[in-house]
Amino acid sequence: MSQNLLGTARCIFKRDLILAGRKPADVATPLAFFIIVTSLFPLGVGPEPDVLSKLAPGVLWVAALLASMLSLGRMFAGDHADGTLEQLALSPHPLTPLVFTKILAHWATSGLLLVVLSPLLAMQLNLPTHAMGTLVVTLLLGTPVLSLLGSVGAALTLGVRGGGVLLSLLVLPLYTPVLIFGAGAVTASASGLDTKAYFSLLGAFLLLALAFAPWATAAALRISLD
Amino acid sequence: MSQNLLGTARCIFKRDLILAGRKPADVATPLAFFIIVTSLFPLGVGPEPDVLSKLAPGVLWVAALLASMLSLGRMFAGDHADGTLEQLALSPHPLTPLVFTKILAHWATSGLLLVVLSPLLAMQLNLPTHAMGTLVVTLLLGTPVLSLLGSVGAALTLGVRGGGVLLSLLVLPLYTPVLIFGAGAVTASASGLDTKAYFSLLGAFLLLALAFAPWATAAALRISLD
Amino acid sequence: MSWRTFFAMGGYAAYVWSAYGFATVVLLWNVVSAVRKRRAVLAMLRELALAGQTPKETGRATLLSE
Amino acid sequence: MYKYASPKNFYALAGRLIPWLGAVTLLLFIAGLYLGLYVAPPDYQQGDSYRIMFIHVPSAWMSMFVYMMMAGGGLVGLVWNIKLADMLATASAPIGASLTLSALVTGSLWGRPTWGTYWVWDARLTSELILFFLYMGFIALQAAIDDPRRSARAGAVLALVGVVNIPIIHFSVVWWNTLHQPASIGSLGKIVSPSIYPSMLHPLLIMSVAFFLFYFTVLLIRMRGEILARERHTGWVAEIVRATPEIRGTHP
Amino acid sequence: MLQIVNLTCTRGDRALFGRLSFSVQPGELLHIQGANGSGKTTLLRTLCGLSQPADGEIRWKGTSIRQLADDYRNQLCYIGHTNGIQGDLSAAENLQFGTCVGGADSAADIAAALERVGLARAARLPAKLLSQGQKRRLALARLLVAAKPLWILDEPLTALDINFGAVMNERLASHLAAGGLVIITSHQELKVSGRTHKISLDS
Amino acid sequence: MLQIVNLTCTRGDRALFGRLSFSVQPGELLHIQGANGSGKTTLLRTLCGLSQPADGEIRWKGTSIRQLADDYRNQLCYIGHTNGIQGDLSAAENLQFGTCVGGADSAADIAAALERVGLARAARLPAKLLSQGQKRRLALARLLVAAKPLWILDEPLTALDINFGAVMNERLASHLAAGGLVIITSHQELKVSGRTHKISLDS
Ligand code: HEM
Ligand SMILES: Nc1ncnc2c1ncn2[C@@H]1O[C@H](COP(=O)(O)OP(=O)(O)OP(=O)(O)O)[C@@H](O)[C@H]1O
Ligand SMILES: Nc1ncnc2c1ncn2[C@@H]1O[C@H](COP(=O)(O)OP(=O)(O)OP(=O)(O)O)[C@@H](O)[C@H]1O
Ligand SMILES: [Mg+2]
Ligand SMILES: [Mg+2]
Repeated sequence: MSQNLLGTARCIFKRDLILAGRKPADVATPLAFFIIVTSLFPLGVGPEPDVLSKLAPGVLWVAALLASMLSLGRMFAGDHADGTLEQLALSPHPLTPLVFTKILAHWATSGLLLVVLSPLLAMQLNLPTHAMGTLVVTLLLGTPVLSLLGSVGAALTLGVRGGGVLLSLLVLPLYTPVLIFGAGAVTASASGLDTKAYFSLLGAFLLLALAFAPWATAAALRISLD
Repeated sequence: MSQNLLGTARCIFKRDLILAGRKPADVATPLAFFIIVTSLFPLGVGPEPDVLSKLAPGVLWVAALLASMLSLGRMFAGDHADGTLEQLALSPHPLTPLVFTKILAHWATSGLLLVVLSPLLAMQLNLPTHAMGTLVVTLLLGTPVLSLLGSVGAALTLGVRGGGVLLSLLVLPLYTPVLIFGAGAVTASASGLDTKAYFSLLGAFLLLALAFAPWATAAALRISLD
Repeated sequence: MSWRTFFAMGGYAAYVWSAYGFATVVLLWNVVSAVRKRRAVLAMLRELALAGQTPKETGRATLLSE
Repeated sequence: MYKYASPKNFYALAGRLIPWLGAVTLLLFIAGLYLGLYVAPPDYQQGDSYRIMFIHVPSAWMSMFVYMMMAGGGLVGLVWNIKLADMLATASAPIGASLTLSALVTGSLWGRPTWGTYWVWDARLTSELILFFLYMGFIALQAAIDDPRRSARAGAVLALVGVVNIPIIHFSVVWWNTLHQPASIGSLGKIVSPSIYPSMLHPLLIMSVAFFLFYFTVLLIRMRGEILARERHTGWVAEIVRATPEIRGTHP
Repeated sequence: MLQIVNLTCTRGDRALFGRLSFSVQPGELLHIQGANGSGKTTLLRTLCGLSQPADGEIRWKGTSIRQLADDYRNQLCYIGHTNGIQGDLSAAENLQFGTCVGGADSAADIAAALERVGLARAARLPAKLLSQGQKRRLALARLLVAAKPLWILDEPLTALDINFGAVMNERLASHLAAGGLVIITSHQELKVSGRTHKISLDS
Repeated sequence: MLQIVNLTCTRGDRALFGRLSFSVQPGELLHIQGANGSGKTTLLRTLCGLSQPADGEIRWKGTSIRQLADDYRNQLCYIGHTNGIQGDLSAAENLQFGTCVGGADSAADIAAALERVGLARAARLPAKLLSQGQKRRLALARLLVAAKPLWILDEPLTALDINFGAVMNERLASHLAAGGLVIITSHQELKVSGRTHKISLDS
C-alpha cells in the first residue's frame, strides 16, 4: 500500500469532477429544475411584487431543497450499476472518508451551483438586495448539509424498487431544520433583523452532519452491497 | 377474437387496481410526498395564518403537480421491465384505448387520491373554507390532465438513463397552463371572485388532453419498444 | 346524568365523539391488521407447502478432487 | 431469560402472553373510559372538550416511545445481529405510525374548540407531523426491499439517523416558532394547569398504561407474524403450518 | 403464408443482417440460429411488428403486416425473453390477464391450461415466488389458451427442465400438425417431428 | 492461509449452501463450480467481505476477516461480474482510478499493464466504446498493477477470446508459482499448471 488515504481521496474527487464534466446533462438537470420550480411559483401565486418578495426566501429555499434532493439519485447509482462501488468498498482504506470525498464532489457539482445561481432567481422573485448576501451564505452553509443527509438516503435506496420517490420520502423530513433556519435567516435579513443566531445554528448542523452522515452513508452502502 | 375491446379495457383497469392494492407503498409514496411538500412551505415561509392562506392555492397546486409528476415513473416502468408492455403492444386491439385505460387506472390511484387529500392540507394552510370547493373541483379537472400529459413523457423516457429527472424536464413545461389556471381559480374564489372562466378553460384542457394524449402516448410506447 | 347529556358532551359532542371514534378505529385497525398479518403468512405458507415448494434442504457442497 | 431470545421460544412465549396482556389492556381501557368520560367532571374553562385529552395525550406519548423502541431494536439488531430485535423494529413501525396519526387527528379535533382552528404551525404539532413522516419513510423503505435481512438493516440505519434528528427537529421547530412569534395561541401548559384534579389525573394515567400495554400486545401479535415469515424454512414453522387448520378468506 | 422479403435490420448504427428473405407455410417450423448478439431477438421482434425493419417487407397472406396491423396481431402469439409476468399477481391472474390482452376470452380454459403446464397447484401463488422455470411455463401457457395460428417464440426452452422440454416439443409438433406456423430461436437442438427448416444469422 | 469454517450463505430467505469448509494455501488455486444460481457469486462476495455470511467464519492467517477489516482487504483483488468500468472515462483513466482505490500508487505501471492486456492502442478511448472482451481485459489489468497475494475472480474468462484466455491461464500459473492464492469460478475448464482444487456447490 504505497498510496495513502489522502491520495486516494484526491483520486476519487478528481474522477467525479471529470465525470461530471463529461456528462453535463446530469449536472444541468437539477439546476433546470431549480429554475423551473422558482418560475412556476409566481405563476401559481400571482405576480404581485410585494407578495412575491415576502415569499421569496421560503420559495427559493424549498426549490433549492427539492432540486438538491433530485440530484441525489446520481450520487451512487452509476457507481453501483457498473461495479465501481464494490471496488470502493474493497479498498484497503476505511470507507467513511472515501464516501465523504464522493459527497464533497457531488456537492461541488450540485449544491454549489445552486448557490451560484440563486441570486439570479432571487432577483426574479423581488428579494430585497440587502438580503441577497444572507441568501447566498445560508445556502452555502445549508446545501452541504442537504448533500450529507441526502447521501444516507441515496445509499439506503440504492437498487431499490421505486427508489426515486422513496428517497424523497426518506430525506425530506430530515431536511426540515435546515430549511427552517435557512429560510428564516433570509426572511430576518429581508426585514432588517439580526441573523447571527441563524448562522451559528446552520453551522452547528453542518458540523453535526459532517461528523455523522459520512459514517451512516458508509454503513448504508455496505448494506446495499450485501 | 371473442373478447371485445371493452372487455379487454376492463381487464386492464381491474388488474392495475389490484396491483396498486397489492403494493400499497407505491400508491402511498406520492401522497406522502404531497403532504410533505405542502408542509415544507409553512416551514420555509413562516407560520402566520394569513400569509399562509394567501399562499395556499399556489402551494397546493405546485405540490399536487410535483407529486403527480413523481408518480409518473411507475405508470409504465413495471410493465416495461417484465414484458407486459410488449404483450399490450401485440394485442389485437388498438393500443390507444388500452393505453387510455392504463392512464385512467393510474389517475384513479394517484391524482384522485390527491384530490381527496387536498381539503385536509388546505385546512393546514388556512385556505378559506369557501374556496375549498373550488380547490377540489379544479384539482378534479386538472389532475387528469397532468396524468394524461405526463403519460406521454413517461412513455418517451422508458428505459432511458437518468429517466427520472429527464421526465420532469419534459413534463413540467407542459404542466404550466394547468397550474396557472388551477391555482388562479382557487385564488379568485378565495377572494370572492367569479371562477367560471377558469373552469371552462380547465375543462377545455381536459378535453384536448383526452383527445390527443393517449394517442401520443401509444405512439411513444411503440417507439420505446422498438 | 342522563344518557342524553352524556352524549351531548356539553355541546362538544362532534369533537369529542369523533376523536374517540377515530382513536377506536386506530386501535381496532392495529389489532385486526396484526392478527390478519399472521394469518396471511400462515395461509401463504400453506399454499407454498401445497404447491410442493417445501423448504429446500440446504445444499451441501461436495469436494470433487484434491 | 436468555432462552427466549430464540425465535421459536419467543413465538411460544408470546402466544401464551398475548391473551393475558390483552385482557388487562381491555380492563384498563374500560376503567379509563368510565372514569374519563363519566366520572370526571367537566373542566371549568374547556367544558367537556378536554376529555379528548384521555386519548390524545397517551397517543402522543406512545408515538414517541414507540419510535425509541423502533430505533433501539434497530440498533441492537444492527450491532449484535439479533433477529428478534430487527423484528421488533419492523413490527413497531405501523403501530407507532398509527398512534402518531391518532395523536394528530385527536389533537386537531381538540384544537378546533379550544383554539378555533384545526391546525396551527405550532412547534409541537409540526414536530409530531414530521415524526409521522419519519415513520412513513421507515415503513416505505422496508416495504421496498425484498431481502428481509437487508431490509432490516437498512431500516435500522434510517431509524438511527432519524433518532439523532428528532431532538434537532424538535428544537428547531420550537425556536422557529419563538423567532416567528406565531399566532396568538397560548401554550398548552396554560390550558392544562399543573395542579390537575385527581379526578382528571387518574383516568389519564390509567389510559396511558392501557395504551402502553396495548402497544405491547399488538407488538407481540405482529412479531409472531414476522417470526413465521422469516423463519419459514425451519422445521418448527413447517410443523405449525401443518398443524393449523385452513383459514379461509386470507388470500395471499 | 408468412413471407419475408429482403429484410434488413439495424441496431444503433450497426446493421445486424441484411437482405434476408424466406417464407413459412402452414404446418412449418422455422428454427433461427446464430451466435449471441447476432440479431435473432431483433428479427423476431421485427416479425411481430414491434420493431421496424430498416428495409424490406413482411407479408402475411400476401398483405404487408403494416397494413394489416391489428388483424395481423390477432393471428400471432409472441413469447419473448421476458415472460410478461407481474410478480405481485398470482399465476392464474397473470394468465387471465395475458389471454385477455391477447384478445381471447376463455376464463374456463385458464385452469385447464395451468394444469397442462404443471402449475395447477401453484395457481394461487404470487408469481414472484415461482422459480425461473415455472415462470417460463406460465408464459408458455398463453400459447395454449390463445389458440393463434402463428407462434413466435424466443428461446422458449430456457430454464425448462428436460421433462417439460419434451412436452414442449410435442406441443410444437401438434401445433404444426394442426396447420400452425412456428418461428423459434433456440441454442438447443429442437426435436420436433414435422416440417422444420433452419436458418442461421451468422455471416 | 485462507480458511473457511462451516460457512452458510443465504439469499433472500433461502439457504444457498450450508456448512462449507475448506482452506486455500499459498500457491494453490480453488476452482468453484456449480449450476446457474447455485451461489458461486454469493460465495465469492462473502469471501471478499462484501456480504455477511448467515453463519460460519472466514479466517486469513488464522484471524477472522471481520477483525482484520482493512488489513485483509489490502491483501486481495476481486474482479466480479461487473467490471467496475465507467463508460465515460478512458481506459487509462479507469485503470488509474481502479488501482488508486485499490491502494496501489503506480502511475508508471498503468501504461505497461494496458500494454500487457493488449489495450495499449485503446488506452485513450472512452471505455464505453470498448467491446465486451476489451472491457473484461481492462478489468483484469487491475490484477497486474495491484500485486496482491489473494485473487478472487468471478468468471474472469467470459467474453475473452481464445488467445487471451490462454494468456490468462499463464498469468494464473505464474501468480501461483510466486506463492499467490487464487479463488475462481468458471463454467469453462481451466488449464492452469499448478496445484488446483475443485469444489462444487451443486447439492
Ligand atoms: C394537531 C394537534 C396536536 C398535536 C399534533 C399535538 C401533539 C402533542 C404531542 C406530540 C404531545 C406530547 C408532548 C410531550 O410529551 O413532549 C402532546 C401532549 C399534550 N397535548 Fe397535544 N397536540 C395537539 C393539540 C392539542 C390541543 C388542542 C391540546 C389542548 C388544548 C393539547 C393538549 C395536550 C396536553 C395537555 C398534552 C400533555 C402535556 C405534555 O405532555 O406536555 N394538544 N400533544
Ligand atoms: N441500442 C443499441 N445500439 C447498438 N447496438 C445495440 C442496441 N441494442 C442492441 N444492440 C446490439 O444488437 C445486437 C443484436 O441483439 P439481439 O438481442 O437481437 O441478439 P440475439 O441474437 O437475440 O442474441 P442472444 O442469443 O444473446 O439472445 C447485439 O449485438 C446488441 O449488442
Ligand atoms: N435478493 C434475493 N432474494 C432471493 N434470492 C436471491 C436474491 N439475490 C439472489 N438470489 C438468488 O440467489 C441465488 C444465487 O445467486 P448467485 O449469483 O450467487 O449464483 P451463481 O452461482 O453466481 O450463478 P451464475 O452461474 O449464474 O453466476 C440465485 O438463485 C438467485 O436467484
Ligand atoms: Mg436474443
Ligand atoms: Mg455468478
